[in-house]
Amino acid sequence: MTWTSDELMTVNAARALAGARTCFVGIGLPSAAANLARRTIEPGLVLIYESGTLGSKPARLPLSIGDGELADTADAVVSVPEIFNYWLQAGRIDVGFLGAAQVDRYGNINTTVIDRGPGRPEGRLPGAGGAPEIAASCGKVLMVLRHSRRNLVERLDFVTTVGHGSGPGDRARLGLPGAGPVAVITDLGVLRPDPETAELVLTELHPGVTAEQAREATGWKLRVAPDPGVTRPPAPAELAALRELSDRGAADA
Amino acid sequence: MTWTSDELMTVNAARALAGARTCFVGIGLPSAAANLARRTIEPGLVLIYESGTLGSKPARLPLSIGDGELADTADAVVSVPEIFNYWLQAGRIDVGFLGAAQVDRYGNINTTVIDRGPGRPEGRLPGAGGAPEIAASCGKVLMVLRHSRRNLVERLDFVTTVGHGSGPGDRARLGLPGAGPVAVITDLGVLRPDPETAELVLTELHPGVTAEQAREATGWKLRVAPDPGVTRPPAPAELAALRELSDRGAADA
Amino acid sequence: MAEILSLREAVAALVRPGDTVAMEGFTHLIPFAAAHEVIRQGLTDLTLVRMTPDVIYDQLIGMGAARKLVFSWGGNPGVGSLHRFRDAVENGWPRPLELDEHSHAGMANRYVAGASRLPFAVLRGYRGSDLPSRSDTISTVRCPFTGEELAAVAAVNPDVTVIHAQRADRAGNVQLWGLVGVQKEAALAAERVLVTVEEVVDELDPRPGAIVLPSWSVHAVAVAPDGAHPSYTAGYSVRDNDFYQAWDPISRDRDTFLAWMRAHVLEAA
Amino acid sequence: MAEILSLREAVAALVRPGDTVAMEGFTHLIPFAAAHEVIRQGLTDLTLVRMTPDVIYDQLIGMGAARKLVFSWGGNPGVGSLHRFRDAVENGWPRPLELDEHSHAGMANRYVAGASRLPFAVLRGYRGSDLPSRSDTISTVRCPFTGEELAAVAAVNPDVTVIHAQRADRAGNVQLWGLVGVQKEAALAAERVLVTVEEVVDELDPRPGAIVLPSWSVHAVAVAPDGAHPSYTAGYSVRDNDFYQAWDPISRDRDTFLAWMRAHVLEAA
Repeated sequence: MTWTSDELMTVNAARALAGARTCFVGIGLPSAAANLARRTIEPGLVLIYESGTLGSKPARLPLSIGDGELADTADAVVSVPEIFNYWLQAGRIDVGFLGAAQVDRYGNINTTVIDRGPGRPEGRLPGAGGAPEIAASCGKVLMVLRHSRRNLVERLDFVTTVGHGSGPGDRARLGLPGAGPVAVITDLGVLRPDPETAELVLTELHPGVTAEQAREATGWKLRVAPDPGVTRPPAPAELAALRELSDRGAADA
Repeated sequence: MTWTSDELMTVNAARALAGARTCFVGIGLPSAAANLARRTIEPGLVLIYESGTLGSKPARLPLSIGDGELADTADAVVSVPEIFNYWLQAGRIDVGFLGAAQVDRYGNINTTVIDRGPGRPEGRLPGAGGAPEIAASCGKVLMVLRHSRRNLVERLDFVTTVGHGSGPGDRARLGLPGAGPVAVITDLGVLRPDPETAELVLTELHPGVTAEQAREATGWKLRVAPDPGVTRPPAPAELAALRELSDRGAADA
Repeated sequence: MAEILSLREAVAALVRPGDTVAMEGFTHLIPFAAAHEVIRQGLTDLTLVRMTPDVIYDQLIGMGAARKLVFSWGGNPGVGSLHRFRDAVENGWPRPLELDEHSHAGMANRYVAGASRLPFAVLRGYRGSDLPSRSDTISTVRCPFTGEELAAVAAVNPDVTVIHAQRADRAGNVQLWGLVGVQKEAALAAERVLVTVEEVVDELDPRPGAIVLPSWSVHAVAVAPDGAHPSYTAGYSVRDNDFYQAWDPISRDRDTFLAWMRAHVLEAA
Repeated sequence: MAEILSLREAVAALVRPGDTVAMEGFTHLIPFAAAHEVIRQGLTDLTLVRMTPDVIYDQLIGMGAARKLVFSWGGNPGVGSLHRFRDAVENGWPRPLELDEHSHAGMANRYVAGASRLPFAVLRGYRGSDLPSRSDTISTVRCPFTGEELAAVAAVNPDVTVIHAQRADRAGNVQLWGLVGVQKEAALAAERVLVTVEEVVDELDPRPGAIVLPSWSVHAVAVAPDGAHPSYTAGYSVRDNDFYQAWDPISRDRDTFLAWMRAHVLEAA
């Protein structure tokens, strides 16, 4: 069986949800991963979308966080203020799963503007959405994004969402209750914060990927764990479940 | 046709709702008056109860503000925080209709504690309930209570709810958006604030009641308007509607 | 995830002496059966929180279970006084009762802050009232945009919240409808949540006006049919207004009250 | 009380040049038909408020109706960029667009404060983010009980809020269900409220998950069948995900965009 690098990424992102009970799901890659986890490693996983659904069980991948199926299959639908105040801010949610445009070595995120150099206007990104408070309040944060120097940068042009700030102790100083980013899953491997420095370190590579490739695709001087693991290849059941989800989504879109 | 003094009071309290579109209804005498108004002078009157009902249309007088019929007949049922924050505090409600244990000459209300003299413990009243914010935020306030020196007092033992404070300008100074009490309907007549001093003045007497009786039954030196009006006797339709409401309530209770 | 337990087990597991306990239900869905179990288990030194203490807290107070009451309106709705509450406050019988007293708007917002895990809530309230002079949980804040001074109320976060609902499914998801009062906020403000239900069903088919508390926000569900009586459960029962009126003479006298509680609560179950 | 008007009359009566306008609907129930009527009536200099500008504001911005945007996430959900929004921000075409940018939690709470007629709301948000440096409507307050510093966001009170709902009755009571988003708050925060509906019915039979806005909280109701397309109306239509994907190439080029708007909006209706 063969697979794409995006499939590798999504399968590993889903695996990262093992043991989670509740997940606040960003749209796009995180939604694919969380839905796959519910079909494979964590069938009881409660999916929470910022559109106000608690316990969505969609049969296909939603295009937007407000697709009707998310509401129709939910245990409860609440208002948007309620989802942010009573459920997210209150610290009830185990994992926040985010995508990102720019991430720095401390897992901070920019989804606001890109500096395109002197004399040129800033490039506009979509904005914050739910991310600042998801990353603040969930028990921990997972991120999934494609590995490139554009995405993993030396310095953010704008801090939309705090990961580990400028290092250990920053979250506590800022009063951010959750543990912050614990893993960044890319199409090349997995980065995790060093427990001492909070800097993202390459701890695992996907099968067939080299540490050199990962270093090349990272905007900062990427540290690699002494003996980086190799992620398990996608199991046939994982791939089948992912393709079924995606096909349904695609057929519908 | 004959009537009781309580019936006189309630019929006149209902009449005071002429022209109102929405009424935040206290339980007991105010609820009887507001329900009677909806059956007589103001059929479109929207009744709002602090239990969270907007547009209740009960067929009988509810014993409590949470009787099931208030919800079953409402246009909308909302949570208790919502009724206070989005509907009352937001200033959407024309009239707040309150009962009271103690009222002073400026229409301030005590429903908290009674001073029973030195060496004796305070007498306990039920407490504030919704009254402080109802009196603050509704467009205007009506009160209905039985006329006695115990109820209409020289000095409150405790200010639970502000009417006109210590006189003109006090509401503005305190930042109370509504106009405050515009009439106190009792079983002897009607008191209204003097536009100059905000002091409650007897402006109307019920048929057969004398100004002397009202003065006797008031704890402060009651001023009487130069030529106090006499309220219209209850019309047969008013009495019939009131008795039907009460009978249904009584039969059910 | 909610465990489905007997009422006795649920109270034993979730309520501890000295706890701050909110039993909510605004006239509707008042969890009387659970309160009676709390009395039978002899739990005491409780701080009781409830917007409207109602007969349910009159009973707990009269039995000496409470050391403090946090509330906003303490009458027998449509009937008159709560005599056990008054006796405790005025005469310290059977023990003194400390009070923290608010308006409804203030209490509702204290629960909202609690459910949101914020330390306080803001409202335009208490202006000119003497209430703030008697409470440590009412203060002020100034709007950083307009300069307006507003009331601040401290969040309430009970150790346990107890509510009654129409039903739960076997996974412990809870559904309630009708007047939903402040129950969602009270439940989400608490460390532990106990829900008594009329019944456990296979599936919670959607109902107009219903709210659902997911199983993972609830700690125990116990079946207690008619568990809100003399309050009521929309769709299952009507408010027993006769009982509320009968409570007035029962509760007026200490011995009559104690005899009634012995016969109907302590020796029942 | 809500008047039942044609969409043309309703927009003419309630929306004025220079107004602050919120058209809400979180992915579901987005009031596209009303936005198109706003464009046809040539209303301009608007301050547009919306958590997710979505294609609806991409169209208004591209047609030059807006001078300012207040928002929290400006993408085409699941597809990519909003090209007209980007072109306005990056290149000032067809006119410069001022921004006031928040997180979703902040925007949701700004509406809550607006609906409550409080000047601000409190949340635990924006900590460590650069967002407050670009906004006058984000500040801090200190809890008077615990000393904790929290974020404060200014209330948003639109001149007009426009929402789409499933239906209204003849008295103008409005009923909506499914994802209810922030519509109640947006409506109650506004001076004037316009609701487009799929249909007017004799009676609003209760529906699971439905909220009702009483007639006296709404100013005009206009019938606009499929008025949320390409968004959707639960019970009446499904989201036109194909359209959202097709919007990407349509909106990428200024002339293609203008031609599309001419054909489908200006010359339609």
